[in-house]
Amino acid sequence: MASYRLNIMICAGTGCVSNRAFQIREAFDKEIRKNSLEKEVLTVMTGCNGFCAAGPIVIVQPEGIFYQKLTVKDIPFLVEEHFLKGRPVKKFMYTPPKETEPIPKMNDISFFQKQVLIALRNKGIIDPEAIDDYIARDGYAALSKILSKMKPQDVIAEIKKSGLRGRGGGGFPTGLKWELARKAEGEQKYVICNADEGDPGAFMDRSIVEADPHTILEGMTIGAYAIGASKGFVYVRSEYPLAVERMHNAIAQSKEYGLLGDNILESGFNFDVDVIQGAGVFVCGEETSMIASIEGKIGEPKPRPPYPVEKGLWGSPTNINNVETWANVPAIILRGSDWFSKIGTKTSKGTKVFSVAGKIKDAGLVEVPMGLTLGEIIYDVAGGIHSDKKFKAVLIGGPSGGCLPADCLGLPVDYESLTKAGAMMGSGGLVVADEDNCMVEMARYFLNFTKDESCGKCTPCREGNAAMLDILTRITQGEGTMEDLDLLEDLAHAIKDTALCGLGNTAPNPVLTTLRYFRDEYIAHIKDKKCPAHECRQLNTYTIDEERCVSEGHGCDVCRRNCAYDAIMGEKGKAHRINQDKCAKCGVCYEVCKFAAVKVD
Amino acid sequence: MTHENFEPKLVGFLCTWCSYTGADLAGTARMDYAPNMRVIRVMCSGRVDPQFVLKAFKEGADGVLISGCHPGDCHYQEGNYKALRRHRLLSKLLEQLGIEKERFRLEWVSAAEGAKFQKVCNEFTEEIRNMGPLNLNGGIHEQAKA
Amino acid sequence: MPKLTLKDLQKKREEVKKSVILREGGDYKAKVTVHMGTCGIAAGARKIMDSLLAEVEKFDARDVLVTTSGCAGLCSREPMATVELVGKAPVKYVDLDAEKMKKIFEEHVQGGNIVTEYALAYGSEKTSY
Amino acid sequence: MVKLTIDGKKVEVEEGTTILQAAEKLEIPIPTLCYHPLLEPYAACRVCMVELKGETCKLVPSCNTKVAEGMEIETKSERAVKARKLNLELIMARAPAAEKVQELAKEMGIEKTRFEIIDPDEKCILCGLCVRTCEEIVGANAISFANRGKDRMVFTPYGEPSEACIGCTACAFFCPTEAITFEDIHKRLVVHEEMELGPSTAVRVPIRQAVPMVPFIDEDSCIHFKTGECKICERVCEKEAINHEMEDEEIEVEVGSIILASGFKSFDASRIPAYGYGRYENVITALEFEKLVNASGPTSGKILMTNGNEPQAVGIVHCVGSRDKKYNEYCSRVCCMYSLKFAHLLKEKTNAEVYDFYIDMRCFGKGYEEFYHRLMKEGTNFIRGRVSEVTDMPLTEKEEGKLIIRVEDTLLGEIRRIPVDMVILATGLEPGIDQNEIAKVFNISCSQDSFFLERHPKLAPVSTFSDGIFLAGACQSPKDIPDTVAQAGAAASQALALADKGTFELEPITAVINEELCAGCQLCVSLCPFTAINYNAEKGISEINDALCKGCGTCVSACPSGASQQKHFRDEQIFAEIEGIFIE
Repeated sequence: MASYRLNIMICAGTGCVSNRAFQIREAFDKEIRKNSLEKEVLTVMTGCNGFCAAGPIVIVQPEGIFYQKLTVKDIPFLVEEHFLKGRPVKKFMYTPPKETEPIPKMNDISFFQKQVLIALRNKGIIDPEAIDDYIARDGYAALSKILSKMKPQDVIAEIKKSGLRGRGGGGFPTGLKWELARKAEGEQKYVICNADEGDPGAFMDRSIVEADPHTILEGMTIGAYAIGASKGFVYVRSEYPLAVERMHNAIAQSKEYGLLGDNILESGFNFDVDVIQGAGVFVCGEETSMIASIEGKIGEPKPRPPYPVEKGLWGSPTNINNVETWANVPAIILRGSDWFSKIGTKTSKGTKVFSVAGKIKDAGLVEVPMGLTLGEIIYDVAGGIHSDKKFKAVLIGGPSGGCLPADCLGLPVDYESLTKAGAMMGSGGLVVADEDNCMVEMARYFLNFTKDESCGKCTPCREGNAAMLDILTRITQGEGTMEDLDLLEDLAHAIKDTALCGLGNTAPNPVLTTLRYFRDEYIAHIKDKKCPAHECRQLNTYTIDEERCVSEGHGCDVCRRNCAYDAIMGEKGKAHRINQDKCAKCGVCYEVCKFAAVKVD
Repeated sequence: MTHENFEPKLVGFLCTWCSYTGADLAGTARMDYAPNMRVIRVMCSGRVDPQFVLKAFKEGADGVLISGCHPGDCHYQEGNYKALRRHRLLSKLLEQLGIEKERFRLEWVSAAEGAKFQKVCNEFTEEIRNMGPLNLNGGIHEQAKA
Repeated sequence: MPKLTLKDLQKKREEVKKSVILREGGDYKAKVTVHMGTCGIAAGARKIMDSLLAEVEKFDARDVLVTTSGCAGLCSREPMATVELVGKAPVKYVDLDAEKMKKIFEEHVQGGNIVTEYALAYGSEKTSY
Repeated sequence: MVKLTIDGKKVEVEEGTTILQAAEKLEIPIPTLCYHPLLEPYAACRVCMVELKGETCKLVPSCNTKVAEGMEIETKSERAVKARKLNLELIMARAPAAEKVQELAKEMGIEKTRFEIIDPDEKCILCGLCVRTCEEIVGANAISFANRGKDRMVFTPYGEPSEACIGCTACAFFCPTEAITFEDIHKRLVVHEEMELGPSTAVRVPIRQAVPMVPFIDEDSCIHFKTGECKICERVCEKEAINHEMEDEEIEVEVGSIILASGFKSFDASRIPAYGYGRYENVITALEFEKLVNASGPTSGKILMTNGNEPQAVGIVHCVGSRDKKYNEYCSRVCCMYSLKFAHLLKEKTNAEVYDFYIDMRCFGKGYEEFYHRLMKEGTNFIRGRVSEVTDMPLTEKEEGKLIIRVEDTLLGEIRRIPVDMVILATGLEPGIDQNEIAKVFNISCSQDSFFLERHPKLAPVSTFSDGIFLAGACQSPKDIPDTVAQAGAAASQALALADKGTFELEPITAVINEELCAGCQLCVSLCPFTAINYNAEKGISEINDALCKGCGTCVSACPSGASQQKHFRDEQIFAEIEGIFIE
């Protein structure tokens, strides 16, 4: 192994890959060869770095210089300037908003400072397709420890002591789950990694699988050893091709090394893992539906009990955990449950990976200790609201979560407090909405998702969600009535109470929380037939400030030409006016008018 | 010697189950037929011993008839098949003794075929009448009688 | 690659650790900068760099940061390199070759005392007024 | 055992019972739609939600939640009722045409659904009973659910008719709202003999009037023999009287005597093309008319033509296939009387004009003649003559669309054309289908019309030539029920008499072998059809077993040494008979 002096860590998460990360790597290699630095400088593709808003991201180690938003044409200059001449290039660095000086080192950027990495400990450092990198980072050390020194019961005790809880959203204590699975009889037992992650706007599991597939395999092997399972499945969405490919690759490599399959590390313990691709069904994220899907049946939930830990896949005890839960296991075993239980709050231990998106400056993937407040995540870590608009709400937990208003920003992020506020931890999707977002529209958007994704088995979810969606659509079109509001609330409670599976129980959450915290917006839509955030176009009225149209825009006539309903009158150079009864309220004139002469009310 | 006023003497061996009952039926049905045949009842046509036929001819019979059940109907399953075999062999033997084959007949008459029995008797009598008396041993009887 | 036992895994870990340490950042006790300006390269800076990297490899000097820089301004004394121990002023060495570089590495970088006969200057140029 | 309280009432049930079953025990009604006791609970309609009190009091589906010690259930809590009503309202919007849902709604006090109705005549409530029946009970897996959310539907693969479907209609049977129905694709209007008289399910009684009225499993239509699944009847039969594994087995029964009562076959009317049976739909045989008139028949007793309306005029034709040289010369004895019965029924049940075509009205039985006179008073038209043809070719419009019966009325001495809507052919009786095989098996002979031959028409009408085998019923000759019953009695008493005697009469005329003369040539042994002779090796002679010897005498005539002699038919005796013939 020639020792290099520079490692160029190129982020190859799906976000950056779609931003031409692979082409950037080729450009780097070409330039490095041109400058004959190939013996000194090594380019390494890594998993998702987390700071997706700044993609494509490259980190030059060992100096830890953070480059962002690179394009292929920047590479030659960068290679020569920094790699050859040793001068880091300022203009590619990250400059925080409202400041002029860029921050060269990654760890000094606010986005990374408050993060504590456990599940994402190897992101940006190892090449996910090289098992050696993982082993170098104490990979499979935890597995060696348990196989040589610990009995299954000790492993379970350690996980219980650590206070680790399910990261899929339910927050069920993992140690207890493993114990139940161990006690259930059945000589063939299974462990499953739930990487279905159907929430729109959530990409944590994808990034973990892409960045560090081995930690999941090691976690599952440890879990299997603890429970006495000999077969495991990683259930990945087919919409994550890169994650599927990397997981297959990781399985092959670990089998080659004897860290998976028969007689692992000569210990006599056998454990094999297969990858199952989800067929694009959101409900298959739910345990029993996933089991049905793996069994080749229609992805449809079964009533519980019996819980999968007693009777799961093909009737045998099955332990299902989320990607992030498995990723935490090796770290806990290696560094001990005391170290882990010190992080987080009294009831929610460890860290949580959030995918922050929506009207946020620094959207991306963050892993923060439990207990951090929502406000800290949004403002300190994610850099606050985009173009400094006013914060309105944050939706946490995807379509099963809830919209929390500004006064919940002080809430610490842990299972109990979020559920109390009406939302839920969920898998960790965090969508920020600002003043331009209409909360009724947001609830409608998520309901539209759950309506399509409902498996259709039980009445409340199949029919109830669709009925709620009709009511919400009517409200956003200004045809809602106050009775609709009461019916909506009754429906939401009934569905939450009587739905058969998690999807149905949590689908009304967006409606219930928006009703609870933003009831005034609903009433505005119903009574005044107005949408405060102007997002429900049907309720907007567009008028032209004729004086400004002439003084600023000199009657540029752009709006008239773009109006598909020829609802705008006026010639070039003169003031224009909108004919209200022809106007379809499509909002195109508002968008094309460069002189803000078109007003929306 | 013309034969018109010659009354042949016939001997008939009838099996109890079919032919004898058939003959009985002909009687109860008031059918009339040639009285020339004298009947001997045997349990089955299989019982008829070739010696009986030879004895009959020796005693002066001009014709001998064996009548049994239709093949397959025999009360004793196979008796009539045995009679059939013996009839074929015995006919050959009789020819060698100078007795025309036609004088020895085998018929199947079932219990319901009263009419058939009537037909057989009449035909057989006519046939023998046309053939004339047997005069087996040079008409010993006639001489003895005379 | 045969199946690993526990011992093999441990041995493998030691072996591959080197390549990852570099990436983990962390503190360094020394930084050696080889000046690779156009004239520096022409004067043989590349050979200096190779021998320096070979030394690092030999001594398994995990805590030495090797970087390059552009032209240091003293074209006549190329190839040059600067050695900067933590907390000490950087020392610039001139007219180097592979041999001298090895010596500097052993005595200064590892040993901690400056090789005066090759050194040109002590301390670093002023960059701001 | 688990103790819990439902609506304040205490109840104790075994482990594993569901809340619904416990409530049923307390006669507390809980609405259900997708639940069926024979199927795994599916818990999809969510109409059976009840409130489970406790620290997290929540609603649970009563159909599949197992009871637990100390549970406190409220079936009528305000929250549970509200949720149930809302779910039902949602179902009403999905399936407005489903009666069961409307009834349930009335019970729960919901008049109208507040939700949008998409398809007003939709009946399917997606309860999955059909799919689960096809999977769990029938085991054919022919249908399943397709699509997700609102467009979920019960479907066959690609919507094509599924080969897996065995057409057992179990799905339609289990469907609570008749969303699945089945129709007989080949419409059969014509009443034919094979029409069953009674229910046509896989487990059924042969006909309603069957004696004994014992159900049987029809292997062709029973699902178990098609897919190996189901066995519902076995599960619900309290007496555990059903065992699908039983097979037909042949058992040998030692009997002293046998009574043959193998019955008759009715004459196949299609053998007379002129009468148009099989060509015209409304020409039916007497047996088919019996089924038409039978209360459990296809028309439950109403006399209808194939197009469903009542006939205006009916013709009954006697002696179809009887008293006819071309078919059966004998008179079938019963047709006249049942034809009169038909005429009477027709007069009684319909106001049709009845024509009866007879040759001689044979009302030989007790009260038969009086019945005939009554018929005449009722106005049945009796026409004496043999019907030559039934045709549908009209000569006048009055005959349009009618069946015309052409007959020579021997009393009027003219040929007449009678237009009728329906013709009943009084088909005669013929020996049973397997008459000859039975005769061969029991070694009895048949009379000319191939009915079994009795030993003697007057002296022994019920016994046959073989001792111990007796005859009863129409297999011996056509007869009606009174005669058959009388003959059956006679045959039974004869059989009993034989059995009662206790001794067994040997044939007096068996053969016997004279030991001195027998040379042991064993010629007779292979000869005897009844294997009554066996060779005695020590003595070196053959011996006859008296019990087996039937006395045919074949062995006697074959014995070269004359050792075998038949009692009463010894050679000397027959020789003497021969000599006796020629003594003048």
